[in-house]
Amino acid sequence: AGERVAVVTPYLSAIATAEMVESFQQRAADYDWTVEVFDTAGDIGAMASRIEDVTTSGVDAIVIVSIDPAQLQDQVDRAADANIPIIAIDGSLNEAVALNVTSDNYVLGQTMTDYLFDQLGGEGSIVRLFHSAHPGVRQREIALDDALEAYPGISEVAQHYVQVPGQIDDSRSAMDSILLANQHEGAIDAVWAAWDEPGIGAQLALEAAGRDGIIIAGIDGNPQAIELIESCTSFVATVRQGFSEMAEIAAEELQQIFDGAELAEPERYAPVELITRDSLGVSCD
Amino acid sequence: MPRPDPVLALEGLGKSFGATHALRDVSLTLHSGEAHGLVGHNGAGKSTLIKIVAGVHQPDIGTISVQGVRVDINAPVDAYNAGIRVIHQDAPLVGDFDTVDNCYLGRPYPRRWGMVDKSAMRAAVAAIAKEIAPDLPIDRAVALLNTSQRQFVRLVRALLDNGRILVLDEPTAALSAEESQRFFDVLEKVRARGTAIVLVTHRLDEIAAVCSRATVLVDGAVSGRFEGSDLTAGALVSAMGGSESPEAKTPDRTPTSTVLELGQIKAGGLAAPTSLSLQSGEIVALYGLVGSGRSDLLNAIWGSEKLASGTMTIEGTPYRPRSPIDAVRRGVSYVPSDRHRTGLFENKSLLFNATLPLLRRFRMADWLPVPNRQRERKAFVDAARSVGLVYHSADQLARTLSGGNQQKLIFSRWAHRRSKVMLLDEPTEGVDIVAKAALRKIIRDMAKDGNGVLVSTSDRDEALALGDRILVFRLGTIVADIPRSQVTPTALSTAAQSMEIVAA
Amino acid sequence: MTLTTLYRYGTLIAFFLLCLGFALASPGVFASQANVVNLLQQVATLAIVATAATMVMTIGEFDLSVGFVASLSAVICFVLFAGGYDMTLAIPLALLGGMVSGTLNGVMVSRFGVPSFVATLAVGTIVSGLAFGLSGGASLFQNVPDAFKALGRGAILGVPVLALWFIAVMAGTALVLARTEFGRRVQAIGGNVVAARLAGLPVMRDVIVTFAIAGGLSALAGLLLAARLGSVQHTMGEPLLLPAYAAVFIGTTMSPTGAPSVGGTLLGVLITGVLVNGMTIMGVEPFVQRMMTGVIILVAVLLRHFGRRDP
Amino acid sequence: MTLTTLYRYGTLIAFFLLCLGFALASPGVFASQANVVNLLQQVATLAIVATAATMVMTIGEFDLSVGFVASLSAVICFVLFAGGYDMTLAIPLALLGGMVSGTLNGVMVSRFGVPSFVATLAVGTIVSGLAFGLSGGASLFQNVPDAFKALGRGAILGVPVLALWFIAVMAGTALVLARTEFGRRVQAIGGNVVAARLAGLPVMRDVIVTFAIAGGLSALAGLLLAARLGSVQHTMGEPLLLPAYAAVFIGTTMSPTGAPSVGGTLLGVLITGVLVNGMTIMGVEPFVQRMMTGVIILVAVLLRHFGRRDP
Ligand SMILES: Nc1ncnc2c1ncn2[C@@H]1O[C@H](COP(=O)(O)OP(=O)(O)OP(=O)(O)O)[C@@H](O)[C@H]1O
Ligand SMILES: Nc1ncnc2c1ncn2[C@@H]1O[C@H](COP(=O)(O)OP(=O)(O)OP(=O)(O)O)[C@@H](O)[C@H]1O
Ligand SMILES: [Mg+2]
Ligand SMILES: [Mg+2]
Repeated sequence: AGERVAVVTPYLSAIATAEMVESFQQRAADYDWTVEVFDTAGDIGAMASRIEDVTTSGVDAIVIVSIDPAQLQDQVDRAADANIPIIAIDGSLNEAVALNVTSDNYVLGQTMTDYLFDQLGGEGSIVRLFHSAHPGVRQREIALDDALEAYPGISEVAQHYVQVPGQIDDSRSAMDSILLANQHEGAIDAVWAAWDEPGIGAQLALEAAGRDGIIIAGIDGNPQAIELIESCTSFVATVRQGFSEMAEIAAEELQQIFDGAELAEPERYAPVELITRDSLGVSCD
Repeated sequence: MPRPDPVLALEGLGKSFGATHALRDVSLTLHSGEAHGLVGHNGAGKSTLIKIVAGVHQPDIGTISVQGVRVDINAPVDAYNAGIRVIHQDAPLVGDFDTVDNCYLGRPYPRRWGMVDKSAMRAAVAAIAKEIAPDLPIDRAVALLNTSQRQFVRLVRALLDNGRILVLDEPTAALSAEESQRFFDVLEKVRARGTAIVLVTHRLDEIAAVCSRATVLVDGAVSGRFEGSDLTAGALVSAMGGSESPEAKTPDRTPTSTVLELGQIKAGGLAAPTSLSLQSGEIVALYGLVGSGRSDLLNAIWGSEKLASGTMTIEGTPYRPRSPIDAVRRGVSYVPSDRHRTGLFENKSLLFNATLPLLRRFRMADWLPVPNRQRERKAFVDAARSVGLVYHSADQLARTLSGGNQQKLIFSRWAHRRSKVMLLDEPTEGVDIVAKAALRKIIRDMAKDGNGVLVSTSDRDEALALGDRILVFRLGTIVADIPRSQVTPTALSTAAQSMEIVAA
Repeated sequence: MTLTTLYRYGTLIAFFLLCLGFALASPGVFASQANVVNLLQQVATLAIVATAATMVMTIGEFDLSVGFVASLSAVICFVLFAGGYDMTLAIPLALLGGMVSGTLNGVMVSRFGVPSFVATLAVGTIVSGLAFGLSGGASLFQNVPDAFKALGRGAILGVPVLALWFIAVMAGTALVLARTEFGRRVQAIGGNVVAARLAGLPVMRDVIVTFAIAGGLSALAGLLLAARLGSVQHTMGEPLLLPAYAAVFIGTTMSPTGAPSVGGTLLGVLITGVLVNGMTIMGVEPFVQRMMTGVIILVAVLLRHFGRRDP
Repeated sequence: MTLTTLYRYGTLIAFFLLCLGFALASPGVFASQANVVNLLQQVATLAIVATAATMVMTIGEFDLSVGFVASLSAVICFVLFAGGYDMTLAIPLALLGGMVSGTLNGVMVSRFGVPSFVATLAVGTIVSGLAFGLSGGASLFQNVPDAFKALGRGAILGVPVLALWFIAVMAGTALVLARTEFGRRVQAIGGNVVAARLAGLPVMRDVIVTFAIAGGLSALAGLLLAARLGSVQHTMGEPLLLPAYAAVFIGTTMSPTGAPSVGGTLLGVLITGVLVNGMTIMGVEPFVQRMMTGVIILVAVLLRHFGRRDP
């Protein structure tokens, strides 16, 4: 007890990241650690700087959230050299990192895509809302690409690169236009959203245009998305990442490190959970 | 018989800016229907006094009374409410606004349905403009008006709503003798109606002609008061600490060789093809009303205005500058008019200003475009001496110099080389009488060194004092070429003015 | 019509050509009524923020806090909703938040002479920290009254509500600038601040009021965006900053003196809006879309500037 | 030392107070040698981009493309690495990309008179689209030679390499501005462009060269950032834009005439750098950190501006 733990992330503005950090802080309170949180508002260079800073200030552990440690290799190496244990939440495996707790983004993408394609009966046209600058999100797109090869009956009619921040408004406006460009009944059957927020934007556009027969699926288990699924909108599915579970695993394992124990494995996966109307127990007929 | 309370009484005014005592213990009284002249060298404190009356500055000490009642003028609004109307030196106007909007700036607007009533505004402005400047295009953005038109805009504004006191800071500095006359004709009418006037000018003959009393400032303090028959230009000069020796004229000389020859050139505001030849050692004065095309001619020679047609030669070889860079290379030098806007780098040092266009001359080595600081500094000191610049450090900012010295600073730019052709546009505008004499001597010296000098001026006396020949411009054409032997003030005015001011 | 007139309206002509091009390239889609409605809704918040920027630029200053202020007001409103308060409290407080930030900007700039770029960026940073803190970094969407959402959705007599908002704001601002004493003063300050001061205008007060209005308009834009989307993130207003100024500057090319104007800004907003909308309809690839946006803006303003005489 | 002198150096004094405060609040940490090394590395890329911004502001213009150009050059370099090319080709091409973008900015502004705000934003948008397209939107980190990484890492004689880079760039730029003919001309153009033209200076050429240099410096900053991180995203340079101008404007408060200067910019960069670094060491909460950043920048420039007489 009494250890200082620094939590550093470039994406605290993202809901999911905030949730992980929040859960981690709660567990840390149980262990009686002092937690300091740093956000660099999307700036990777600044993220590197903050890791240097907390290394210098001699924290007892560093937790990096929502970033691949390879993007800051030098800084994490130096922290490791200074014998500061580093834990990545939602990152990747790395020499310098003691543990990576994550959900497999490829699996997330696969789970969602399979459900969506299944709903379509293996036939139909989809719209892709994506943002490949984020390495995790990109993994989900790769899962989609693979699925598109496996399902020749499914084709992509349009795609949109979502601007961040402002993602909901941006995807809504894009979806407005895409709907108009594909007006006839059955031109679009589904929207594949790389995460939930663009899906929420698409839902708003569908609502405004009064278009039926199009379904939307996203990833993250964003509470607003779950509410939309519950209330029988076009939003039909999301895959909940175990964000708080990840944070809890990270905290438990970190306590192990503080206790001087060896970690059993360098990577741990949190469970993923497909959320649909069925799983929520609602029926929309 | 005791006179009634003065309409404006200033008592014991003092004002310092840091270490500069701009005004010390200045008192002045002004009665209605009276025009009072205020003179003094550049930096004597005239504008400071006026800014205090206008509410721009607050005095450190002293009082102001209007019609016998003490007033505190803490802001321009207070001056306005006390009936004081001011035309500041170089008074800024809003360029995007037309005359009507400029006139109403800071004045109560007429309204209709809560919105400003532009047609009522226009009617009020048009009524005044009709009387004092019938040709003024009051619906045109003032940025598109020429210097004299803008001065009349300021006058219309000052006369818009019956002020009791009219304060004018060098209103005619940029006007020709003929335009000044028109300006003063209006003032005389206003004065006759009972308005009190304070007039600041460097043209002492204007004071003698227009004012019944005058006050002379030297270094912020009153050094003399004159009225009635005591009020002569000569008396004013001696109170300013100068001597009234009649200004030396350019000696007669015989022309040597032609340096610049213009053949049928057309450019910018030149209405007709213009030809002209300039000898080395000769000073040719270009005189005319504002907007008559003199500046455009100089700019065409300097390469900053595109030549539409015609030929130019320098010392016999063809010359067709694409930009001022070519002009500099061919030995042409240029002093632009309006030093604040187009001449000076006010926030840069004297050294910076003086060496900029010929910086290449001070290179450490031919291949190294880095000025050698010692050589540069020495060149500055020499150039400053040759133009008689008064300064305390080469590193002081140009804006800290008085107007006359700023003008000398611009002259000093070209003093470290031998030019062939000097182009001077309004070289002594707004410069006090002592500095003016000094500048004219510099110009004569430049000619003596073998330059051909073209001087554009709106100041008739200057044209007469400097020119070996005087070319009179009107509406973009040369209408007269008068050699010095035949020149008289009346002949000049007649030639310049035989048609009215350029209409829009 | 002379060549000069053609050039003078170069930017406007570019806009029409752009619309024509998209209409021909996507028959029945770009030029459809439904798409016009979309477009008007899509540009609404940007148009309002750009109007705020236009006001501040009219006095010759910058306001970099507009996007942050939009976020803050949306956060204030939705935090109050989440706390169970209703619109009659939430909306006024949200707008007040914007006006207070704007006033702070104005005081820094005109009372203390801080360059507006750094003053408004600093105030914007404070404001964004506040929005972050208030929202706890989470997405807010609880307890939003339907009446509030209606402010940013639906249509009245076929005209989308959002379009009515921005048209009202722009028309109002244009009228204020052109026809009221305050507007005249603001234009004079921007035209020549020394002249304004010498004429006795209350420059400091007017600058503060201008920034306060800009803050209020930014806050309104934030609320409308929130109403349109039904949820709020504390960074949602930030992407509005650069496009707003791009719109204002594109608009300045319509004026012979390069002065900002509400009409010009509207054109700027429409050009950028039409570009994105049209290219999305045509399914242009994202990176090509971005490049084309830059190229077309450049061409639009060049058309205007080719006509100018050399300086 | 009079009160006025105190005010004159208000921003500088604020900086020292800040350092003192952090040093006292975290004994042995903030003021440690290791942390000074950190700080110097952290501010390096921002300092170089801010220097580019300073140059462009010296001629009285804006360059909003600096961050996008930094991204582009990093992307060009890493795409070439990924394609198996080596440093001798990748680095020159990356720098060239930056200089070409800068030249395009300069031509738009000085040859065609497009307002620099819109010209550089449009060019920046094109550049960012290009970076996006080249990178395919993905993170690049393949085949990066160790020699390249060394450009942004490690130390020589105890001084971090990155610090050497930015000190060299800033010292060089300061020297060029103060001591060369080009520098004098650039200052003249910024001081009074009409007078500069009439004094016979090649204004158009100098403006283009200035923008080209700014593009080159931005590209250099992008490369150094890439070397420091070992990986590249096509948006990585964007967060540099606002802080760079914040630094320049904070720096202008050091000059009696409000002119930008390399020294002032360095101070601005250090103030923002120290602020974040110090607050991180002290573990200040993220939203409080953001608010404090705004407040302290405001106080720092206010200290300077309180001393000014009213205009
Ligand atoms: N705002 C100011 N700050 C500092 N010094 C000033 C300021 N205004 C004027 N001065 C100084 O006060 C003195 C008087 O200046 P003022 O402008 O009143 O002279 P002037 O008689 O109007 O000269 P000119 O004939 O050149 O217009 C000068 O030394 C000037 O430099
Ligand atoms: N009434 C007017 N309205 C607009 N422009 C004018 C007007 N009169 C003259 N000009 C412009 O002024 C230029 C000619 O004036 P120029 O400056 O060469 O004359 P000048 O005799 O030197 O007078 P000034 O004392 O004003 O410099 C032309 O380019 C012309 O377009
Ligand atoms: Mg004066
Ligand atoms: Mg002239």
